Amino acid sequence: MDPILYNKIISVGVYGSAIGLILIGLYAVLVKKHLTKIVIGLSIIDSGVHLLFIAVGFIKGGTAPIFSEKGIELVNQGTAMVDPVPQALVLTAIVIGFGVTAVALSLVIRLYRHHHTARIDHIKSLKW
Amino acid sequence: MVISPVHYIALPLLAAFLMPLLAKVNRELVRIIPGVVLTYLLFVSVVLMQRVTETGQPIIETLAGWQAPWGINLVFSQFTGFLVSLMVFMATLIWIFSYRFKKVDNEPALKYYILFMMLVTGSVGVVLTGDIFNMFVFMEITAIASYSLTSFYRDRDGAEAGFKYLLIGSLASTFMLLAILLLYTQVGTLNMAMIAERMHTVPVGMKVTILILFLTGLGIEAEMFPLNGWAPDAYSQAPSPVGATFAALVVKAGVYSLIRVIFTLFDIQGAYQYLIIMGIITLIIAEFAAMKQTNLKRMLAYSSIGQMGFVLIAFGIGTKEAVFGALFLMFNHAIIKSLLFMSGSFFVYNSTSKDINGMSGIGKKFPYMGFLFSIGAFAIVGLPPFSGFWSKLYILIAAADESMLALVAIILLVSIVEIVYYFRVVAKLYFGKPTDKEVVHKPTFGGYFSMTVLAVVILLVGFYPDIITGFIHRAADTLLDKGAYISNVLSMGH
Amino acid sequence: MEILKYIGSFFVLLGSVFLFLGALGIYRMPDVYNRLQAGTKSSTLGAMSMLLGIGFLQPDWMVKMIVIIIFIAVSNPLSSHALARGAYRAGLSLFQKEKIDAYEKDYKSMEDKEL
Amino acid sequence: MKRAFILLLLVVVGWVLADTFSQINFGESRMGDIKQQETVGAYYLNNTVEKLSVANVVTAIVVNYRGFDTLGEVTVLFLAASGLASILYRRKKRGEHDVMILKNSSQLLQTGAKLIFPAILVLGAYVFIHGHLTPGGGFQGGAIIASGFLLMFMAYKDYHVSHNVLTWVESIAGILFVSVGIWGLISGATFLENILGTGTLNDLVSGGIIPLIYIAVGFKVAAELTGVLETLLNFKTEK
Amino acid sequence: MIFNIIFFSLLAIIILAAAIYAVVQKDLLYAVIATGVISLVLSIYFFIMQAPDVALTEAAIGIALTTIIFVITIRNTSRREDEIPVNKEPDREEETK
Amino acid sequence: MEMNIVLYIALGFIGLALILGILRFIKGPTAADRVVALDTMSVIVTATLALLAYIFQRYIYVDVSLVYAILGFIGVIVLARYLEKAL
Repeated sequence: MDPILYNKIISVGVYGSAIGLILIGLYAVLVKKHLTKIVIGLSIIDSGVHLLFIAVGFIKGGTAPIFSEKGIELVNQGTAMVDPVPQALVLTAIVIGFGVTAVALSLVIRLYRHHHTARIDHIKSLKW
Repeated sequence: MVISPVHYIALPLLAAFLMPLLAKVNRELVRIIPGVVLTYLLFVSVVLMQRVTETGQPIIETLAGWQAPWGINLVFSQFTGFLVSLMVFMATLIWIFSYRFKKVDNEPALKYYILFMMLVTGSVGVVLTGDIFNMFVFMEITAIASYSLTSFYRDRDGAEAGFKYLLIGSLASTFMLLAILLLYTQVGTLNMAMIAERMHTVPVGMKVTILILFLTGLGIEAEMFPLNGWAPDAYSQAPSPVGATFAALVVKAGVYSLIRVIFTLFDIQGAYQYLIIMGIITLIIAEFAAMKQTNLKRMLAYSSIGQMGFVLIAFGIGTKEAVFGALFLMFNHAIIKSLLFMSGSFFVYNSTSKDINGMSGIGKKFPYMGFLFSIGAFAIVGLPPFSGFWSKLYILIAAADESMLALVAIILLVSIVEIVYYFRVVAKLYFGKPTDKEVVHKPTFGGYFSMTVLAVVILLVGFYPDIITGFIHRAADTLLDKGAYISNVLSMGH
Repeated sequence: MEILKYIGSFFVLLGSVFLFLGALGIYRMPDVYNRLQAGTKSSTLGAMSMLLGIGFLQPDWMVKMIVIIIFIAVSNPLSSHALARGAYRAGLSLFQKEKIDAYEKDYKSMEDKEL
Repeated sequence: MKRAFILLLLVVVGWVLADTFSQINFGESRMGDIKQQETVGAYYLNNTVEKLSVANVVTAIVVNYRGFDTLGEVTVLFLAASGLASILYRRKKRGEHDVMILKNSSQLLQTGAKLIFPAILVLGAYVFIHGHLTPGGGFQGGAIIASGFLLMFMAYKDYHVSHNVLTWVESIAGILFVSVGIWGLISGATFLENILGTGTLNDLVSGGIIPLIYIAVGFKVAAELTGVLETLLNFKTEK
Repeated sequence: MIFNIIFFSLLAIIILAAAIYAVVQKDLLYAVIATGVISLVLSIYFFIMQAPDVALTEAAIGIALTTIIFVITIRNTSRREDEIPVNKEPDREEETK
Repeated sequence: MEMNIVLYIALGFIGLALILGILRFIKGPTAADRVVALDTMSVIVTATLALLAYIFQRYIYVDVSLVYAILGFIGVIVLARYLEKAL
């Protein structure tokens, strides 16, 4: 099989699922009315973005940037190592995303406690 | 230990981690520690500003021992130093104002002071850092502290405003992450000076996409037009010291990041026009919305958005005078809006409702507070003896110099709107029929003190603008000198 | 060493087949308890033999593989037990027409003791 | 109408993203040859081993090159925990007890949890102590330990972790992290600089302050997440 | 090569199906379980793209911690997306100033 | 990279198993069925990650599989306890 075509298909698969996740999450955030669903949408968007980060850092035939004995051996054989920077950034981003999710859910709980509903079309104190 | 910019971040963090322990020792320490830290930071600001002004060179602090492009660095130039000093000064005053906050309940007080201090640290970090991803991290620190503080009160719709803010804010952070990712793929670095240096190698289409993503992400913190839906709710539902903090610190950090991205990182001319257009739209919509408001805090919030539109316009003109005017306006806005929020929240406490109508005649009951509020109102609309006059004047002159006469006309027109709604409030305060409600909350001594200091600063800058213009001039020069920024930061690495 | 390769390959293959059968089980079985049966038993066996196979293919890894196998052996029955109990208490009925519900009596008596 | 607008927006966003990422080839190295200039990624890969003796380059970036980010990340988690506690705060009525779980679980689950819990703690400790050698690190280890406590919460009706202990662990770990940074500042280097000897590659004790920081982060994250879980589990809305 | 393509597209189909299911499903508990599935597949993705660190992080929080905070939220709010609102006045606690 | 026919077949079976899992997950019909699907998938993923670690020939990758083996069931227990109305 033509390697260029192969690469195209794989890239469509990976980028496509990442962008698809972003779009699906965005749809949930914009259209859905239930607060928990909106938070689920946010976390799906986050997943998509993290996947994009890793996909961009990936190098074909590369290996993880860890210089264990095996890693050094692989590098000496000429294997490339994937870009470590996006991985490091994603680690930070995942933690931040988790923190935001936790705060968001606690807000949902408090809104439910006040209004006895978690749907934004039933909460009418402020304009949405 | 030499005083260095990293103290701005390290010490508040140390104090924040320490505070839960110290709260077990003594309840009062929870209130005192943030003040001690902020006062020390004020001292740091004075020392560093002096050093920067003497040498004329920015202080570049490397972190973790890695030079500029490889590690993270903090840049304390005349521009960032000016903003940071302003922020720390305002934060100290707000701390004094809110010293007796939540006197009864100790547990929420602990959380409040931790979150407040982190809000300050996050905004300061956004301004100081020289690394784009680090800026994102500090932005998130600011944001999470803001979400929690917005929904701090249980008896208002705080949770709703907080959730709204969170929703918009996390979409913003997603866009910013995407922009950082694309930028990294194009230039292979995260250091802002290095990005600026390599920016010319990026294809134009990609550059525009990245810029748009950045503008969407950062415009939310900076209250730019279609993205500022969170602001009025957050301002009006948050505790009043937090509202003042938003106006004085958080928005400033947002505008800073926007300006840094457009002025330093990118070299696209169209971005400036975009700033002007968005600024005009923001200004007009916000000011007319402010006129329609009946709730005092919402009115102040919309007015704050309008002022940010003003700042964006001034930055968009892009000449040295305009940038000078914009920085001056940022300074003025921080001080005046805090004063308005502080005195306004006091009126809201003591009136029958949050409406402007509810506080009629309250100025007669509290002449001093009414006086302070009037100073703020007169200053923000730009009446001559107050500080707000000068910034407006400089921006108008700058616009006229660039022969943007339509812009001048719009600004003047909007100023009239501004005058109308602020004067309406002031008139209501003095000439309205007093309601017979008992005085519930007298302001604390700290409240009086910080408001008086702010009013004095307004009058002082109004009569002698020279005491501040020197700093602002140098700050504007530093901001516009992109080459110097790059060479200063990167020369550390070679 | 060749022989280890063959043993390992066999176990990996066996494991994958069992994993597949487990998944087929949860797809084809009629009610939740049967699915639980298929899903957890078969897939536990599958995962364990696959890990064992990898241990044979790469003898240095054997220790860690056995650790994982022990973990799976302890944790999987726990989760399936908790799930079956949860499903039962959530009120899901059994599939058969003439039910033989041996758990019912125990459950009733347990309710009193609140075990 | 509104839905059509949203769909249009989604199409535009999707198209822009697809168009942009089609210019970024998947699986292609972008590190060595961007406009003949070295990227930070390549620099880290080429220099970490000799300068820091840390096997895991991602750890080296997270803790050392970009250690300031990690400080911020820890702060974010700390803020999330504080913010969550302040959002869900309510004064307890007199005589009100913490009720986390309504029913006890089965004997089997209790025994199993008792059996697995130490293993989870050991695994968490393993992950954050070996952060510089293998995948994982402080955050992951802390999250694993918190999951272990979650298992105990699920298994036992009255399982509590003392709030005091959590506060102490959290604060001391946080102070340790910042102090390691300030230590560098005091000893004349920069904030968070690796001032200890780095040792030899792939040793357990290597990489200077990196394992130290990861241990602090691990304890802090574990305490924070456990605290978050406890706060959330304690909160009940009456329906 | 063909095999790789098939495997990747299987993963893409699974993750997108789980995501769509999470958004479309009216029962929020099912949506939460679907986020668990997303996290599982995501971690395979990370693993294949040679990011074991990230895969480990996703494993550590995606499977247990995210699930529990969502489940607690559902416990404290409503489980159905199309819940019927209880017609009660907003319930406010008094505040100490 | 170590690829031979056995590994291809194994991966193929695993892919099919994942597809069947997601199908059962979507079909339901009850919550417990979906949790069963999640449980099975997490076991499958545990094994898959170990297999992939073997394919990539990196010993350190096995840690991820270890973490899944020990944490995968906690999420299921949480859901089960919720179904039991104990939470």
